[in-house]
Amino acid sequence: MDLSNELLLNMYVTMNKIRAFESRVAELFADGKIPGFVHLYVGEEAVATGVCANLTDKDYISSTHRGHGHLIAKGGKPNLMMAELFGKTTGYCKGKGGSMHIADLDLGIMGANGIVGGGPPLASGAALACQYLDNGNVAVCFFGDGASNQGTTHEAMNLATCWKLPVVFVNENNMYGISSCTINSMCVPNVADRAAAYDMPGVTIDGNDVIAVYEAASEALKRAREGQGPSLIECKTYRHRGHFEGDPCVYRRKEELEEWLEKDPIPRFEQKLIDMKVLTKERADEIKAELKNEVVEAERFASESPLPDASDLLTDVYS
Amino acid sequence: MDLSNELLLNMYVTMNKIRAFESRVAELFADGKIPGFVHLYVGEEAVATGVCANLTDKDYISSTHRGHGHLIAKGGKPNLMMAELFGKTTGYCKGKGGSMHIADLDLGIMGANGIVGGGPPLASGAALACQYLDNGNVAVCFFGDGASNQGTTHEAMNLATCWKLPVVFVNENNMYGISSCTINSMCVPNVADRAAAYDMPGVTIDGNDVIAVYEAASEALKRAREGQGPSLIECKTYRHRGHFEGDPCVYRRKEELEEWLEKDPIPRFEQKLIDMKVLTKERADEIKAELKNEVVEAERFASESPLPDASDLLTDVYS
Amino acid sequence: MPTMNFAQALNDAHKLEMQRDPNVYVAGEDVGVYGGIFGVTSGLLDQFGPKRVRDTPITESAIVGTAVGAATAGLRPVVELMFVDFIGVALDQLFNQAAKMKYMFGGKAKIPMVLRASCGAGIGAAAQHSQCLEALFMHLPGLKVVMPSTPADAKGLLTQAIRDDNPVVFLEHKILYGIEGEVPEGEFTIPLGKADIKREGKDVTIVATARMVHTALAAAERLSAEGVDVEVVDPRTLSPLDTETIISSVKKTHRLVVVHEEVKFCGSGAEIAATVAEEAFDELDAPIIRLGAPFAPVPFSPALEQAYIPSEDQIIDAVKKVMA
Amino acid sequence: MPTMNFAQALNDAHKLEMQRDPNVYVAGEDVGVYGGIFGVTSGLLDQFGPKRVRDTPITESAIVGTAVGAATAGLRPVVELMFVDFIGVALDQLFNQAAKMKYMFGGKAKIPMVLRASCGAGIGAAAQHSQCLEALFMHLPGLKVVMPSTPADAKGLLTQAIRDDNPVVFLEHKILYGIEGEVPEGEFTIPLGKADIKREGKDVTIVATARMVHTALAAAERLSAEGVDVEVVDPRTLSPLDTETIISSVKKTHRLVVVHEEVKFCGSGAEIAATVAEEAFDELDAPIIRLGAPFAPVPFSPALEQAYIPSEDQIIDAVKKVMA
Ligand SMILES: Cc1ncc(C[n+]2csc(CCOP(=O)(O)OP(=O)(O)O)c2C)c(N)n1
Ligand SMILES: Cc1ncc(C[n+]2csc(CCOP(=O)(O)OP(=O)(O)O)c2C)c(N)n1
Ligand SMILES: [Mg+2]
Ligand SMILES: [Mg+2]
Repeated sequence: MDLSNELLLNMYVTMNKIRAFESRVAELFADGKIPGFVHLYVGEEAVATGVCANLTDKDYISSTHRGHGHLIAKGGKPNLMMAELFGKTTGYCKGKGGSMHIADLDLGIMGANGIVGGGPPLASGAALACQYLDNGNVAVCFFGDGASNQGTTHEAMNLATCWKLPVVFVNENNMYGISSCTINSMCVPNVADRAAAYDMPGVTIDGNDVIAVYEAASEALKRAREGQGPSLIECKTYRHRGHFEGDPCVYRRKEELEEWLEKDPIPRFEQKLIDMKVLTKERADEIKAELKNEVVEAERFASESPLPDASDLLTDVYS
Repeated sequence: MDLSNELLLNMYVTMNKIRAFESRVAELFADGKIPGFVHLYVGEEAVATGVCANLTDKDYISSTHRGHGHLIAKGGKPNLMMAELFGKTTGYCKGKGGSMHIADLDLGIMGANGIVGGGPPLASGAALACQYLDNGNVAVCFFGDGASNQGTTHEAMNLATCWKLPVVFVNENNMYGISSCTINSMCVPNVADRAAAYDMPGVTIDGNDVIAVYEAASEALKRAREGQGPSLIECKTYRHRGHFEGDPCVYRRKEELEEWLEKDPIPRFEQKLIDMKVLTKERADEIKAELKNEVVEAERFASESPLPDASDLLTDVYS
Repeated sequence: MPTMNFAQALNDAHKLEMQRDPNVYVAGEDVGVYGGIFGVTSGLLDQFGPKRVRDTPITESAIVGTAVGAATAGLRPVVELMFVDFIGVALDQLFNQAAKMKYMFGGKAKIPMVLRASCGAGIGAAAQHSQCLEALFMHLPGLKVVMPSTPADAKGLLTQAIRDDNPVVFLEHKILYGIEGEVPEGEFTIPLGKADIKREGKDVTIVATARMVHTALAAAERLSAEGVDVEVVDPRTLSPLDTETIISSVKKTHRLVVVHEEVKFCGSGAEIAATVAEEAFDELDAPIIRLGAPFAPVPFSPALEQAYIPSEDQIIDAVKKVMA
Repeated sequence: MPTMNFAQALNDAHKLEMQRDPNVYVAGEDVGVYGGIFGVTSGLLDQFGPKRVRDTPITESAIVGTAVGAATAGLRPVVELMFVDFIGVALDQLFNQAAKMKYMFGGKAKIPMVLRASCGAGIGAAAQHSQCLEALFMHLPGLKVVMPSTPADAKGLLTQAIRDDNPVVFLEHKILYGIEGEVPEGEFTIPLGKADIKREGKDVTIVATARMVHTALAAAERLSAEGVDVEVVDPRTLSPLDTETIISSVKKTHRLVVVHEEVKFCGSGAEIAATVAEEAFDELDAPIIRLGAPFAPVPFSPALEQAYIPSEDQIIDAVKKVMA
C-alpha cells in the first residue's frame, strides 16, 4: 500500500498531538489541576492514529477508560477535552463526565468508558445501526488486552459475527490490565488467537508502527464496508506511564519500560518520514511547537472557563 | 480402551433409567401432575452417562435447566427427584426448587440451574476448591451449545485455564437453544473450536455413542486429576422432545428429528452390547422392566408425600 | 372497542409502532420464529422480516448492549429479556451505559430504547424465573420503569415507551398475559408518569401494581359489601412516579395500604410509603401498611408459591387494620 | 487501643481471619502484587502466598461465580469488587446463584462468602465509579449487607462477615479508607444485624450510614450548640436491618431524619422510613424526612459532586424542620 505524503504527515501530526496533550495532562494532574482518575495513552499513539485515519466523522468508535488518544485521533478538540478534564461547563460533557466519559456523538465518538468491556456491545450496536440504515458507515471498538477476558467482549464478538456487522475490534495489547500481566490473565499468546472462536479474521501486528496499523485497519474496514463482517486486529503496544496517574508501577520491571521506550512509535515514525524525505527535522520541531501551543491554548481555555453550578445537577438526566 | 462388562452394563442401566424417568415425567406433566417448566433429557442420555461413569461422589458437577439426566447419572435418587418435581416436602429441595434447581451436594451435584451460563463459573469454583484442598477431586461443567455464547462461559473457561483448575467442560451440542439453531448463534461449526481461545484441549465427539463419551471424558478427567488443567469436550447430540414440555417445535423439521431418532443412543448401545455378548435381549427387557418399576415406585412415593406448609416459606433462606 | 388479552395488546402496540417508524426493531431470544416464549412478538417476523425482528443467540449483555449502541446511532430498539430474572447478566449495559450516557455526555445523547421483560410468580417457575424486581430499576436514575396491569394500559404504555427518547424498562407480569380487556383500536398512547385510579373510593387508598391491582380490586369488592369504600390507585409507571395522584388520594381517604408482589423489604412500596410519610404525614389517620412478598426467594411448590404471593385476604386484613 | 485507619483495620481483619482459617482465600483484580487499588489487601500476598491471595484477570462474573462454587465446596472466599459500580457484570452469580442456592436446594447448602466493594462519591471518579447501591442488595433475599462507618466497626464487621455462613456484601465507602480511629487489637467481632448508637440524644433521631454517619455527627455537634440534642443511629448492617434499635430511638425522640449518600428515590432510607411509618406511626410527632442524593448519576466536576452529596447544612435544615 502506498500512502500519500499528506496522509503520512497528518498521522504524524495526530500522534504528536496526542503526545503533547497527554504529556501536559500528566503535569496538570500532578499539579492537582485535574481531579479524578486519568489514564494516559502515551506510547500507544500509533494505534488510535493508524485506525482513525481510515474513518470519517460518520463512522463510530467505542473507546475505553484510556480514551484521550482515541478522541483526538477521531477529531476531538483538545480545548473541549481539556475543559472537561477540568470539570468546566465548556467541556465536552459540561463537566459531568470527566476523562472516563468524554464523548462527541457528532464525531461518532460513543464515549470513553469506565467499564472494562463496556464498549464492545456498544460498538456492535452502532454497527448494527449502520447496517440497518445501510449508510455505508462502520464502527470500531477499541479495547484492551484485559477487556478481552470480559464476557461482554465474547458476546459482542459472537453476535457481530452472527449478524455480519460492520465493526472492527481493535485490541490494544499493552501487556497489562493495571497490574495483571497478560501471561497471567490469558493462556494464548495473542488476543487475535481468539478471533477463530468466531470464524472472524484476526491479525496481530506491531502496534507501535503506525503504517502497519493503518494498513491492517484499512483492510479490515474495507471488509466491513463491503458487508463481509467483523475482524479483529491486535496491536502490540505498551503504555509508558502507569495504569493511571499516580500508579507506582510495582508490577513491572524498569528494564521492560526502557525496552519499550526504545520502540516509541513517534521518534520511529519521525525518522522514517525524514528518511522518506516527507519531513525534515526542522518541520518536525515546528509541528511539535505548534501542537504544544495548541495544548497551552486548550489549557488556557479550560482554566478560564466557568465551573458548573449546582443548578445543573438535575439537568441532562432525561431527554 | 477396553471397558469391563460391569461398567458397560452399569452405563446401559443408567441410560435406561434416565429414559424411563424422563418418559414418565413427560406423561405426568401432560396430565398436569407436575407444575412449572420441565426440560427433558430424552435422546442425550449417553452424554451424562458416559461422563459421570468416570466420577465419584466426591467429584462435582454443575448442571443446567435440562438436569434430570445429569442428576441420575451422578447417582441422584429418582424418588427424591420425582417428589421434588411434584413439589413435595420429601423432594430433594423440600419442594422449594423444582426441576430447574434439584441439587444433592452430598453427591457433588451443585444443582440444576435456571440461568443459561450460570453453571460454568460454579464448576470452576468447585474445581478451585478441589485444587486448593488438594483432595484429588474434580469438577465437570455440563453446558449447552446456547450457553457457549454467554459471557459467563467465556470467563469461566479463561479463568479455569489461567489457574489450571481441575474442571472438564462438557458441551451438550443438541443444535438448538430453544428455537435458535447453532448455525444462527455461532459462526464456528463446533463449540470445541473455541477451546483454542484458551489454549485448552478441545474435542468434538459423537454424543450419542456412550463409549466415545466415556473415553473422551476419562482422558480429560485424567488430565484434570493430574493437575494438567481443564479441557473441553463437545458432544454432538439431539433432544428428542421439545425445548420444554409443551414446545410446539415450529423451528425444526420433522425429518431432522426422524434422522436423529435413528441415532438414538440407547438402542444403539443395546445392540452393541448384545453383539458383544455382554447383554441379551431378554436381560435388556428385564432391566427396562425393573427400571419402569423403580419409576412407578418413585411416582408413588412422590404422590403420597405431603405438600409443604406455608410455615416453611421463610425457612432455609439463611444459614 | 375490541376485546383482546394483555399479550395481544402488546403485540398490537409492536405492530403499529413498527409500521409507523421504520427504525423500530425488535430483538431477543426466540422473538422471531417462536414469536416469543409468551407469544408477545408472534407474527412480527412474518410481517416485518428478519431485519426488523431479530432472533438472537443467548447473549443478554450483547442484546441489551447492541440496543444501547444502536439507539445512540439512530434506531429505536425494543428488546425482550425473556424473564426479568436474567437482568443479572445484562445489568451493566442497562444501568451504567444506557441510563447514564446522556448525563455523562452532558446531555448530548439520546437513547430511545425499550427493554421488555416478563416478571412475577404464579406458574411454578421457581426462584430464577418468577421475580419482580421493579425496585432495582426504580433506584437507577436515567431509567424509566413501566408496569401495566390491563391490556389497554399495556398497549398505550408500550406505544408511549417506544416513542420515548429514554431507556424504558417495561415489566409484564406473566399472569396478566392471558387476561382480557377492551383495548382502543389503532394508535393509542398513555403518557408515562401518570397513575390511574382503577376504582374510586373515599375510605382507604390502596396503591397496587401489576397483578396486585386485580387482587386489590377483588378485595375492594368484598370490602364494599362490608361498607368500606376503597380507592385503588395504579401507578402504571413506577419511575417517574406519579406521587401527586397518590397523595391527593390519601388526602381524600387519610388511609394508605400499599401492595405489590415483589419482596416487601426495600421494595417499591417503601418509596411510596416513605414519600407519603414525608409529604402527607398530617393527612394520615393511621399507619401506612405495606404488603409484599416475604423476604425469601420464590418457592417452586404451588403450595408455597400461593402463600408467597400477597392475597385478597391479606389486603382485606390490612384495610381493616387501617380502618380500625 | 491502637489507632489505625479504615483500610488498615480491614487489612488487619483479613490477616487475622486468614491466619485463623486456612480455607479463607482472597481473590480479585489487583489484590495481590498491587495490594488492592485502595490498599486494603496490601501485604497479604507476601504473608499468605499466591494460593490464598489470588490476582485475577478482569472477569467479575468468574471472580464472583468461582467464589460461589468454591464456597459450596468448602472454602471461605473473600472477593473484592474494585468498585461496587461493576456489579452490573457480575450480579447474576451473586443474586441468582449465591443468594438463592440455599433456599432453592431446600436448605442443603452453605455459601460462606464475602463480596467486598468500594462505593461512594467524593473523589471525582464520576458516574461509573462513585455509586452507592446498597438498596439494590438489600432487596435481594439470601444476601446480607454490611456498611461500616468507622475503623473499629470495619474490622469487627468484616471479621464477622468472613465467619458468617451466608453471602455477605460488604460495602466500603472510599472516603472512609483514610479516616483514623481506635481499633481493638487481635480477634474482634461485631455481630451482623446490630445497629450502633453513635451519639445519644433525646430530641431527634438521625439514622445515617457510612460516610453520612460522620456528616450527621458533625451536624449534631452544631445543633447541640443551638440546644438541639440529636441521637445518631448507625445501622452498620442494612440487611438484616436492626429495626428494633431504630424504633426504640424514635420512641424516645419522636422525630426521625434518615440520611444516606445513595439516591433518595427507592433508597435504603425508604425502607427505614416506611418501617417506622408502619410500626411506630403513633410515636411520630413530625413527618419523616429522608435525605439522599438527587435522582441523577454522580457528576464528575467537584463543583457538582459536592452539591450531589448530602451535606451537614441539609441535615441541619431537616432536623430543624422536624423540630418545628
Ligand atoms: C468491569 C470493570 N472491571 C474492572 C475495572 C477496573 N479497571 C479499570 S481499567 C482496568 C484495566 C484494563 O486493562 P486493559 O483492558 O488491558 O486496558 P488498559 O488499561 O491496559 O489500556 C481495570 C481492571 C473497570 N473499570 N471495569
Ligand atoms: C441467562 C438466561 N437466558 C435465557 C434463558 C432462557 N432459556 C432457558 S433454556 C434456553 C436454551 C438453552 O440452550 P442450550 O444452552 O443449548 O441448552 P439446551 O436447552 O439445548 O439443553 C434458554 C434461552 C435462561 N434460562 N437464562
Ligand atoms: Mg492493557
Ligand atoms: Mg442446545
